[in-house]
Amino acid sequence: MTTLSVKQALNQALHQLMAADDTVIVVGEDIVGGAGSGSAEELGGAFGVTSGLAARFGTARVIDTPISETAFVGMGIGAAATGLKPIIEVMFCDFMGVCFDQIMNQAAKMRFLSADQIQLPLVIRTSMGAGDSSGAMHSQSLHGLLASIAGLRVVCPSNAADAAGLLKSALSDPNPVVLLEHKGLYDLETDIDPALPAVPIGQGKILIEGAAVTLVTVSAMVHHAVKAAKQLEKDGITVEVIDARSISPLDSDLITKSVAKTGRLLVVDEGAAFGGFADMVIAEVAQKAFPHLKAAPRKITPPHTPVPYAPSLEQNWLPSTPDIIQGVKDLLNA
Amino acid sequence: MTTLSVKQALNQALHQLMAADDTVIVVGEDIVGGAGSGSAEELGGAFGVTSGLAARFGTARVIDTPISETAFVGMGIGAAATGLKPIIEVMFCDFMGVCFDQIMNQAAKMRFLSADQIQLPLVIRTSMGAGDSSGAMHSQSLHGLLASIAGLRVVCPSNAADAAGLLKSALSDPNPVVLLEHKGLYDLETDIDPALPAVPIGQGKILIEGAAVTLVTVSAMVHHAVKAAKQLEKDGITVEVIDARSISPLDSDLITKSVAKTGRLLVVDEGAAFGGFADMVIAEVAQKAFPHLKAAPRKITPPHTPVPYAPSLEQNWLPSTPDIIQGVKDLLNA
Amino acid sequence: MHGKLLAIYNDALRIRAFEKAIGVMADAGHVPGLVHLCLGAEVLQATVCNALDSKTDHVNGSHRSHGIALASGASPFKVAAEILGREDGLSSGLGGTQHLFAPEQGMASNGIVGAQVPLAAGAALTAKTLGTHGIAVCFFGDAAANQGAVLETMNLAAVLSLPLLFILENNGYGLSTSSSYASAGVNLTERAKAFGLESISLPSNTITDQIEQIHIAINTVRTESRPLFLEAPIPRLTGHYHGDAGNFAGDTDTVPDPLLLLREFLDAQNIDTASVKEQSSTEMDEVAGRALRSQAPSPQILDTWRSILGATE
Amino acid sequence: MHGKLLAIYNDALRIRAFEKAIGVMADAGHVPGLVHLCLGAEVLQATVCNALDSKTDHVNGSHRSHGIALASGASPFKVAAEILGREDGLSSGLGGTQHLFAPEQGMASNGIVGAQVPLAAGAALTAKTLGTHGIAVCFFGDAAANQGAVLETMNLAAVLSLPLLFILENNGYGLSTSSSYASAGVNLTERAKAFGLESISLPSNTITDQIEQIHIAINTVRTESRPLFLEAPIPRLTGHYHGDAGNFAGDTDTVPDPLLLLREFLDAQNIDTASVKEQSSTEMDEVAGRALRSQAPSPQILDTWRSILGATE
Ligand SMILES: Cc1ncc(C[n+]2csc(CCOP(=O)(O)OP(=O)(O)O)c2C)c(N)n1
Ligand SMILES: Cc1ncc(C[n+]2csc(CCOP(=O)(O)OP(=O)(O)O)c2C)c(N)n1
Ligand SMILES: [Mg+2]
Ligand SMILES: [Mg+2]
Repeated sequence: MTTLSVKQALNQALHQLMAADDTVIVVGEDIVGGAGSGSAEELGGAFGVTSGLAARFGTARVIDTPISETAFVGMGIGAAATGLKPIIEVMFCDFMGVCFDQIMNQAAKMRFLSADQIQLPLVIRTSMGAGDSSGAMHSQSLHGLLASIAGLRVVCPSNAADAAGLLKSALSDPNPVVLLEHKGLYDLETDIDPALPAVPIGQGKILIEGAAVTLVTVSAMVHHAVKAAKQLEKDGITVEVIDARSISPLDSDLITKSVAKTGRLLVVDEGAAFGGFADMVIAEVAQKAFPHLKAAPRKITPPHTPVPYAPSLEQNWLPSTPDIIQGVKDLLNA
Repeated sequence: MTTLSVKQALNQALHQLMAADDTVIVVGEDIVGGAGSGSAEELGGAFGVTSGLAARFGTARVIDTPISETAFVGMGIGAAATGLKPIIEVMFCDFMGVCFDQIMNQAAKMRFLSADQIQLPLVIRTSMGAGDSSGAMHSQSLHGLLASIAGLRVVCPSNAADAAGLLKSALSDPNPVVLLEHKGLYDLETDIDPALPAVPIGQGKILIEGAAVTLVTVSAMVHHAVKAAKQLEKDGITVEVIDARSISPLDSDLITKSVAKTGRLLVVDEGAAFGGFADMVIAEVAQKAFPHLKAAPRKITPPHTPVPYAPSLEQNWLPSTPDIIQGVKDLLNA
Repeated sequence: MHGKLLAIYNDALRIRAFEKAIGVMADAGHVPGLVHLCLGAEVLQATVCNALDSKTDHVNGSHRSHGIALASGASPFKVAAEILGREDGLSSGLGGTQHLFAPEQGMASNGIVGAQVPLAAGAALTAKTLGTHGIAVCFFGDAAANQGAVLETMNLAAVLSLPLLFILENNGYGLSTSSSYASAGVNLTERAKAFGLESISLPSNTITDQIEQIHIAINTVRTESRPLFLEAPIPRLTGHYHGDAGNFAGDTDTVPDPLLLLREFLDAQNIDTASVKEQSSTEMDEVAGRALRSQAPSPQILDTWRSILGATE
Repeated sequence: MHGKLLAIYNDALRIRAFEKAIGVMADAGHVPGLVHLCLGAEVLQATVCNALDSKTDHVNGSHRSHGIALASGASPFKVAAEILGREDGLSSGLGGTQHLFAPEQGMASNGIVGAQVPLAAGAALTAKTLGTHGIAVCFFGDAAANQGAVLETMNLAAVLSLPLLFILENNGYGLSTSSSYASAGVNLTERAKAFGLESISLPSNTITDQIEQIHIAINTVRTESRPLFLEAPIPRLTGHYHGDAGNFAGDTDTVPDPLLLLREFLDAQNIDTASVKEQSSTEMDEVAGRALRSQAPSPQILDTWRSILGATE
């Protein structure tokens, strides 16, 4: 066991992946940093996740790009289709708007349209999440939107082990995978296996077992959920906290089994209030575990608005630990 | 009463809107047609919806563009923010990928980010839907994906009156509205009020009253649903068919009231199998009408794959009238 | 050289015969959606693809790519079956006319205008990274030249010095809109130069010069491992799609049919072209007939894809 | 002319004082996120905005637009309060530093690199359609020049002959990446020319010439109702954002501080600048203090927005 932050774990996993396979390349804006500036110093990406890669593997495999997301994401897809294993960084998931055709129409559909002649060992790494006053165009959580696109895999790690492990699985998956790294978690440290073992895509994880309510969540909200569950335990309410980890495919079995046990579902998410991850899980449970439900399933999400900038608003906009505690209590009283 | 196709009704509504207000402009690819070709003939757009507008209102207000969706959709947004009422045509909704930033980050967020200093009397007209072997990049139904973006309004008319009426409401709405016109419905004729009265956004419509099952659907699927309901009536099963018309905002009241009556929900949609319109409605009903539900809500959607090209596959991929009939029967036996 | 020209002529004729056969099938109602035929672009496509090595090279085309598929060596039967939406198609009918995938021949096409261009940059990056001495080629139209995807990629390819050949198929129109209206600036070759690309505009009437220039361009991209831009004026011998009103076709007076020019040249050299013509139409009529007899794909493959891609099942 | 220069100097100084005050507040932990200060761009922004008429003209800026907001006439207090995320902000704290909206002053900014450029084309289209004789201006960086949104809009503006002034703020860097690496081609002015735009690169050291050229450019766009491209070399006097490591700042040797140049010029003309300097920092310190005392916005406004935008409630 060693202690690593999410950022460090990702960085080490990238080092391992690049060392193990010459066809792995990493591409993005400022991921080396200082290109053309005459500075020998590496930035390692806006969040430092790719630091040290260029020094070790060279700028032929660690490639800084112009601010042309369509061109370089498309280039990554084309490279994946022809023999490389590209890991592409889109600095913030909000920027996927500018290259969305390449994600929705090209990456997501190529395997199907080629009738499996082409598979895409492609990972698109990006950041997500609110909480640091980055404003509405640098704070979105687009995991639900992306997961609604057939042909994409979408994962949202909540800790260092999952971040590194899902990255590894993502690169060997025949489908393009979007890995959404929460900005607020990059510096979160946890004890992890230094080998950074792969974590299978499509498997959720029960973090806390409980009997009263099934609480499904992902990414940074996992930590609020765990806090809430611990508090509620003091009141004698045991909540089963599930970190879904993977949005698509969703670990529907794990979730429905838990609901079969608890009879109650609360989804906590900072993504879309309407048609987002929360609705996906509720719809899934309503269809597959209806007979077990003792009360209407509920969700706690931000309101259906863009992310506000002011901290006072942003904190209020985001689901909080007290919101979750209240949500569980309401659900039990329903 | 007069008989008009969806295409004709839209065309007449466009004529009316442009005649009534000089600030209305129409922008898109080939919407006049033949620009620079020396031909006097107008194409009127890939589907002919804008035909005759340029001849009547001139090419200063009916503007053909290069194939630069980001630039001209953005131009429409900027024009809406500064005093015009633009109606922008994106030929197929699949092409929204190339201009998605302008839709998701610019149009959808401007009103909020400006704290209501700016409102956007902007309509983005686009086509949607499968069934004509146009292939995976010309057949998508992105209404669910768009509706998950806070700040957008999204409507999907199923007939001529709603198409024209929703277009009118859309242009006077302070929010940007995406109007998704089903390709397979353009030539569908119905009897309508020649004045083409506005149809409010956010209001669904009960097309057939029934007691056994609430069937919620939109766009071309409405017609399959109605057929299925008529067939089922012969077997003594009465289905309440709701044409949601508006995806965002969703007429949650109408739907939950109906479910309160029938106790059963079936959603039929040709959009995303996961995280699409069907999941939105199911999640909504599960949360708001749970005590009334007698059985698990269900959905009939295509599988979670891109749209296949071959007619044999595409027809199978799409929900059909028999699928719906079976779905209703299964729901009643559940 | 004459042998090469005859081979190109042969390939180009086969493409034309193929497209004509598709047109006939479309008129008879056998093609399920709209098809964009490449009549007028055959010689260009044949010349380029003939000079490539499918083991190392890749070609990405637009919505108008039947000819590229054939010239790359894909089976005309499989391409036709794909266009008809049949089981024997390149993708068993999943893709269709705009989404042709023949990875063994290093070929793919695209339904989104311009989207193939960044993808081709990826193929070029693969060749460069693996040191295969391969190159990538992207074909795109004059209207596509105004898409951000294309413009960004010109810059990116120059920045990364990718072995990527940009081929602008300039038929003067995008759908109904003339390039003279849609594209500002002197011309698109000058625009490409401004992105740091060596850029060549093919002369419009000396067919052998054109072919030679194309060969030189491919050779430059390969040996110097850097991008190059080639603008090829081609006639639009039909409308935008097969069977459209066709009022917005290009002008064959200014850009004569390259296939005709090539035949005239070969004729002048006393090279027999009649038998080649005969052969190609016989071949393609047979191909079309066989493709028509190919079965519709079984809906069961959707179940397979549902389980491959399914998000919750 | 001297009066004009003094007015520009005054505005530019106010911007610099404002940015310095923001920097001080950021260092003290009062600015909630990262801020991109426009130090080095003040004279350019002041010159342009000074020459506009907020009744008919519109300016769209990038993530680095505090100066544009001030120069357009937005209240520095409201801008500062917005940056601090306070109730008195331009958008009550909903937008923040990258999303400044002052429609009465015809000004807006953007968080997505390049996205403001198509929006500005829309403002130009409005002016043209309504016949207001107004113009639109968009500011964007050297790195933004490689975004499809910007490239497409150059073409579109030329095609539609929009009264749109493109202003490239070339500070040599996008984040940590040098423009010499990221942008291929001779230079960005030549690139713009290739889109059919009249394109001017400002001389980098004669400040009065620069200002005159800008005035001429604005006048041309207005009177001839057509687009024009202006490349302005500006120094990056801080790093990408305030407080970053700053190792990738530009080189002030090649591009001297325009504010310094302007002061030197005014000094040489014996025009008193000391009092103006004094005034601006007093004003901005007061503004900063007042903004700091502005309240945090009440979370209740979220309820309002929930009901305005809500999809189901
Ligand atoms: C992004 C996008 N916009 C619009 C279309 C619709 N469309 C298909 S082909 C075409 C014209 C393309 O013209 P050009 O690039 O010159 O190629 P050509 O058809 O002349 O070969 C258009 C507008 C599309 N497929 N994708
Ligand atoms: C589409 C997009 N990609 C990346 C970013 C992140 N980003 C913000 S500013 C910036 C650098 C912009 O450089 P430039 O356009 O030269 O403007 P400058 O910061 O130098 O004023 C980057 C990469 C973004 N906001 N949007
Ligand atoms: Mg063309
Ligand atoms: Mg810069």
